Amino acid sequence: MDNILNQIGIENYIFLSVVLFCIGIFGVLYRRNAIIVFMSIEIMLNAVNLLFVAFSTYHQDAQGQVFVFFSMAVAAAEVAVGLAILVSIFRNLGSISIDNLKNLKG
Amino acid sequence: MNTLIAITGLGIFCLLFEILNFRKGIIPFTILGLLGVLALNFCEFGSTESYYNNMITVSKFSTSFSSLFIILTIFLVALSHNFYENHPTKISDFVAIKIFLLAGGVAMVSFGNLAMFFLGIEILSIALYVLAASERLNLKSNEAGMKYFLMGSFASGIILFGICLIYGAMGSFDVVEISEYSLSAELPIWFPIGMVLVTIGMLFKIAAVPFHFWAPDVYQGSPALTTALMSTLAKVVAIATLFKLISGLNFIPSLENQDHLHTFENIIVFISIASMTVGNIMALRQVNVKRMLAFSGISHAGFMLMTFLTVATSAGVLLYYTAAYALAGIAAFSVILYVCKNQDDEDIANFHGLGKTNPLLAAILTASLLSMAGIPIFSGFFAKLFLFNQTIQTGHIALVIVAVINSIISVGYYFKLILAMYSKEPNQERTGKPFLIYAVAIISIALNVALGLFPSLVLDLLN
Amino acid sequence: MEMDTNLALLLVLTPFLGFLINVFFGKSLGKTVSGAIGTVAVAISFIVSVLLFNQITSTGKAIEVTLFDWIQISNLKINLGFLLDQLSVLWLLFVTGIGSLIHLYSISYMHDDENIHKFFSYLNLFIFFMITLVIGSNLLVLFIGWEGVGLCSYLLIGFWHKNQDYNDAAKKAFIMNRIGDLGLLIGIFLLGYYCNTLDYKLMYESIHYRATLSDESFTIIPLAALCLFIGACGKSAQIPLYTWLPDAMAGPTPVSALIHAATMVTAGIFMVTRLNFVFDLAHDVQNVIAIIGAITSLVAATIGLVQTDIKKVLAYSTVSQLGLMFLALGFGAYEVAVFHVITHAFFKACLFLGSGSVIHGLHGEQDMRKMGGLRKAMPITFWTMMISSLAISGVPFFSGFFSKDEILMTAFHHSIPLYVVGSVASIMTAFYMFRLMFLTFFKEFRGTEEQKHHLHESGSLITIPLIILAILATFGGLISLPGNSWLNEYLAPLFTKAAGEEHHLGTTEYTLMGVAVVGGLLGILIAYIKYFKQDNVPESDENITGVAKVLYNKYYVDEAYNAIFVQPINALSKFFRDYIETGLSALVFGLGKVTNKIAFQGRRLQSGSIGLYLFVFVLGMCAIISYIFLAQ
Amino acid sequence: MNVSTILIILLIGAFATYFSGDKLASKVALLFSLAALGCSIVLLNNYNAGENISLINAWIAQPKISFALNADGLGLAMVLLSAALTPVIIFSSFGNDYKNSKAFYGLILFMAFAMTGTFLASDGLLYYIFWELALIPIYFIALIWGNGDAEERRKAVVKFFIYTLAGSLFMLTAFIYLSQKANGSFLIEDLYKVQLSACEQFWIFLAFFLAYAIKIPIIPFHTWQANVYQKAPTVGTMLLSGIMLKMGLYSVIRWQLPIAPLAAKEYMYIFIALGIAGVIYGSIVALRQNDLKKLLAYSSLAHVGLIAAGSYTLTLDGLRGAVLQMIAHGFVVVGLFFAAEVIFRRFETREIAQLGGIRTQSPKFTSMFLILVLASVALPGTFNFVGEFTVLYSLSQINIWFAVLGGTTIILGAYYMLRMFQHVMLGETNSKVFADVTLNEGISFAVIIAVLLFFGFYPKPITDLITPSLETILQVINKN
Repeated sequence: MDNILNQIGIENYIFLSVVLFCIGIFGVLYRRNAIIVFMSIEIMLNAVNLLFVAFSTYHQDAQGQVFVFFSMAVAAAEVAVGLAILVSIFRNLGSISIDNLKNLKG
Repeated sequence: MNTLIAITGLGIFCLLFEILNFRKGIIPFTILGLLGVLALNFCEFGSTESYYNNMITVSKFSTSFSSLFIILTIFLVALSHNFYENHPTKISDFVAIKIFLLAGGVAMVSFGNLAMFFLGIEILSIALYVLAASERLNLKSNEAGMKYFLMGSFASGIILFGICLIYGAMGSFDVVEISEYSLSAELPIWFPIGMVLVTIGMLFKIAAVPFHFWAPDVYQGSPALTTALMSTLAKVVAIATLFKLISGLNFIPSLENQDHLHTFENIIVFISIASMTVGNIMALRQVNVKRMLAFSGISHAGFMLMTFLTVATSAGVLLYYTAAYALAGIAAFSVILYVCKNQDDEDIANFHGLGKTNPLLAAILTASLLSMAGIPIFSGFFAKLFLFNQTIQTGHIALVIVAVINSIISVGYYFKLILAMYSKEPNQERTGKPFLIYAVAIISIALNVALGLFPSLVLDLLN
Repeated sequence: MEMDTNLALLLVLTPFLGFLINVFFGKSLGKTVSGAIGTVAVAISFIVSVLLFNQITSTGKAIEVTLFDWIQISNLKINLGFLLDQLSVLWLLFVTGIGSLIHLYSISYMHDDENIHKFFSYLNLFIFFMITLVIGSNLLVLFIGWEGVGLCSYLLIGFWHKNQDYNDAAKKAFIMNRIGDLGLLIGIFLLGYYCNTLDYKLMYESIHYRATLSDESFTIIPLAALCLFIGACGKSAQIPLYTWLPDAMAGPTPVSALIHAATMVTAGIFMVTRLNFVFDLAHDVQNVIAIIGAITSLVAATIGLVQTDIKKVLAYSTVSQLGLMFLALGFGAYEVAVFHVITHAFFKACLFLGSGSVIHGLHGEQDMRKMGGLRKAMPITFWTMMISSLAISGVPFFSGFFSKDEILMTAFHHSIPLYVVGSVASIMTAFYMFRLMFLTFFKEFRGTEEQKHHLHESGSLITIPLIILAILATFGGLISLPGNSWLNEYLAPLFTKAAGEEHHLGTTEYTLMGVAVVGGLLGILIAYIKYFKQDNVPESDENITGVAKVLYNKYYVDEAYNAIFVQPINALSKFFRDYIETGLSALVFGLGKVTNKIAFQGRRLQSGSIGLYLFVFVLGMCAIISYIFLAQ
Repeated sequence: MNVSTILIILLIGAFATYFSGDKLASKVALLFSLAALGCSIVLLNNYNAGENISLINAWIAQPKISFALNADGLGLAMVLLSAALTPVIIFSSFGNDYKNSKAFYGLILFMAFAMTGTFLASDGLLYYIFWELALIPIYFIALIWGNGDAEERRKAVVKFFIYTLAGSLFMLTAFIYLSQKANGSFLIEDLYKVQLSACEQFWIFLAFFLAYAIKIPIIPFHTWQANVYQKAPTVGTMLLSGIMLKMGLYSVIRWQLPIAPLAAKEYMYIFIALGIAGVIYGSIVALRQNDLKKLLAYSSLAHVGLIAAGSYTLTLDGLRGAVLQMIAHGFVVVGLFFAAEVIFRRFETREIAQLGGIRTQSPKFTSMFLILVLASVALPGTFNFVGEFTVLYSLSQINIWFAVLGGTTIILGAYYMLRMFQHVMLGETNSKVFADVTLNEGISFAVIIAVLLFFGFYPKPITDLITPSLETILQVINKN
């Protein structure tokens, strides 16, 4: 089979994932709802995953795709913990806006 | 490798003990187990082999650092007995988590493949998230956990992206291969950028300026024991890993080939100066001891970063510095744990008159603070000495002078605590002399002083 | 040599031994015994000095004793050694001689004081240091004695230590002496630098050797001489450092007699005479000395004219006599100065002891306005003092006549103006001495009734010394008669140029003598008219006016010094303490404060908002990456 | 037997004292300090007999740091000073009872240990370690057992600690830099051998100067001194002024001058001038002090200024005079502070204004105090005169004006000391009762006075002891 990268250059993939990554970053920076912040982080990770796949095709080497699985699994675990923390916060605070988390400072 | 397996096994055993309803035994068993692991690890010392086609490579560097981690964990586990007295159901979980965290740490210093590196980080971090937020009903703890989690996972994202770029540049995750390619003349720009991104991620973990903001809040919010763990074990793991990463991937030589070395060095110098200064100055006005130590930790991160200017030779110095710092930290935190057991915060006021009520603990805390401040004969002094020595060799005298000025500033807040202990009247009577805490405090400070008297022991391990 | 060493040690150590005994056991020994011990100790040294004197006169060559190395400095080695030659032995004679007389006197005079053993220990210590000063073989040993006698004078002036005014006087004396001592010390440094030795004999040789070379470093010599002279000013109460001596009268009268008239104050003259070979090479300095001496004698005399405190009068007369001696020194007529030192020692000691006897008789009254008519009550005191007054006024054939006359003659030969000044001073001397005599002893008593009731001649322990001194004051002049002077020949070996060749007796000399005598008598006459014929008594302090007031207040010199030196220094000290000190420490603390301020502001940045944290995080990241790109 | 024995005795003594309990502590401490004194005297004999009493062991391989103790005449003289003063100081404290005295006396011995080490160490880093170690005990002594308002004291002591530490850290940097030049060795011989450019020497010299100027202290780095002296317990003050100052002065001679001779020669005048400025400034400030201890602090500022000036002359006389004066000043200042303490024990105050009229109550004490005062104004016949004369002489050889200005100390010194003496001791009998000096107090005084007078007339032994080593140091200085 011929390499898909012959039609669309690797650069485009890189740009795409960088853009995605930045979107994720901006999401994290600008949104105040914890859930949405999580999702933005997920976007970042997925952008990276996309890039992994692209590179692995580019290098004709499966390691990259394997790595994607790692990162997905890790991301899942992370989010699980994160949500757990979020739940307990919601129990104590009744809100999930990260703006309320300003008691520790100075 | 066996170390790693053994540690993981130990963790699982802890969980089993809970199921088998054998709580009493957990702590002693774990400590014994860890001692065993330590012995095992010593056996591996010197051998350099790699497992699972280079997923894990055991080297002097990894073994010596893992031994340090294991020792620290032993202390932490020992402390957790007294810490979780009041809610015994948690013991097994948290001990187990600590063990897994240790596993993550060991994985991080002995990775042979970026995948392993990433997994290690994540194991460590996730464990830390849990521990930070472990006091469910305490809002502070929750907030700490949340902050740490959000920023941590953000940092992980950065690291992942970095790894990805490295992969893109090199077409491999294997450290050996990458290090070979990295010496080739032509390198895609992605490689350095990827490396920088990974470095930034790690700098976040070791809480270097400007990625340090999480540290004070998280340290203050999380349970004292967790803070102890973060400020000693986690920090040491992170810095060691970063060191291994930069040296292992021949990053420096590759930069030299592209003659961008000075760029990198400037960044390191800047960050280390910024970390020391910000850390020390911010610490001056803190009233919460944990928070104060957080800032002092930031400044120490700045000191440790100085080793990155001489990656080729300074592994030993880094090991020595981290050991000295971590041991002092353990000693200090064991006293803090004792003093602030039933206090709702770790305000300095809690330490008033400790010199009268518990002269021994006061002396130990004083010693550990002196060690952090870099007063002879404690190992902290020699750590700084060797560090400065290294740095002056590379001609960064200005950096050293800044470091010196910073050590002067640091004395300011370390002595605030000492003053509180000795020159104020006790405001509460402190009962009970928990054996484990005393033991940990004494042993760790003794080790610290021993390191000071015989620095060569550690220093020459990696030379 | 062994013999000499022992003699020298005996000479020095007996007073010291007396000091130790009186310090440690004095109280238990009881008043008379401790007094006796003190006296005997000094008497022994006197006997030793006599022995040494015989030896010197017979052999004619000096005795040198070296004990051990003291201070080692690279280019000069200073040992603790003694040099007993004509000069030092001569000095020893009258120091120990008068010393023992005054000790004797003190036994009775101080008998009522409960600290008499301390008094004697101090006196002995003084004698010890004075001897050290005189017989030291190098400048530094002299310096030991020099400062030692200063210390003793400090202790003895402040002997009645409950009175802070006396303590102030003592402190003043010590510090003023110290100012001089600094000068002396600098002089020593310069000489040491120039000669690479401080030993008199070696210095003499090396200076004469170097003088022949006359290299430019020779300019050090005048400088050194000047510094040494400053030292002498301090010790011998010359302008500008004389103000301590009158205040020193706060001490018990025997002290004034021994230390502040006869012996210690002559140390300056001794030192200059000892180092005559230095001063001979510095003519400008000699002129300075002469002028200072003349002025001092005049100023002191003028002040003496109007004083009403009997001891103050004597004190100023002492200053003025010392001035005359320096006048002589200034002309290089050392033997003349020495001569006057000796005669002055006799009659001034006698006068002081006499005044002491008077004060003793009046139970501590010192104001002449409250005396008078004591002639009948205390005849011995009167006659002895009368003799001494005649001597000091230069009435012919008393000792003072010869010595003072020689000084004036020398002055005349060198500079007429200074001669005039000197003569005027001595006329005034005659005047105020007899003013003192008339006010004290003639007319009827002006004191209170019960004082009058207790008037009595002092005991024999007091009168005997008076008589002896009076005799000496009378015949002391014989040791250096004009024309054939035993003293000059005796001292000749010490001086470079042959002594006294200037005044072979000629018409000028005789006329000068005549002038001096007339002057003296004139002074006495005025005093006679003013205080006997018209029997005025000086007014009480408040209604003294005009020149008299200025004189009575000693030209306000003390006030001036206070305003010029003491106050500014204290002000400066206050300024340093209150501003510089606090400023400096504020500066040091300031560093800490500033950092703390920064820390305080910095805490605002740590606002606790995750958004901000992440923002800075990203910012930092972008900064680093962009920096890398820029560096590319 | 070599010099390490003294250190061992003192260290063991420190712990033994701590574990002997509050009752015995003082006695035990005295015992060990006397043992140390005896030991050092024995060592002195061995040294004079030509035995090699120095010791050198490798300690750390890379960088080359060795446990090297070298006792030449100079070092021994200083060791003897501290070994002789420590028992006196401990003994003088028998009059007051300190709470938790086991720790107190333990710290004293530990400090003695550190200071002795500083005098003996001949390896740059070992020296630095001892130097810093000496700081910690005095910090606690002043902090815990000090007097006066707690808050004030805290401020003063912390300032003192940070200030001195700041200075010495720069010295450490200098040492590291030097060791680089001496390819990794900290041994004093190697450091002497290092060839430095003028510029390097200047900075090294400056770094050292910072450390020493603060420790000695030379103006304008003296601001910590008066307060700490006042706030610290008298024993601490004695240790500080009697021995610790001398550490700084000794180090100037041993380390600063030989390592950076060019700079020393280049800037000699500046530093001499600083020292002399200290003399005048200290004396003048002392005039208007109301607190006895503060006055003594400033007087000591003046004296050490003169000593420093002497050592910066780089002449044999200067160095010799400086060392002699160090020892003399060590004794006299301890004596004076003890006198202040004796008064404080009876009158509970050091305010000069509230004192006076003691002479009538205790002539004994008066005489002893007076002798000390006279010694401190360098009356001939006291040890101080020998030192001061030699120093002033050396200054006069450099430039007569230095001698003149430095000589003002004999005037101003007399002024403030006698003024103090008059208002403290003389005058109408004090209303409060002044119990006569006890036997213990008497003994302490007697020892000090005896030393001062003996060496005042016969300083030869000390001069002979120190001169050779000073000459060798001068050779190093003048080698290029």
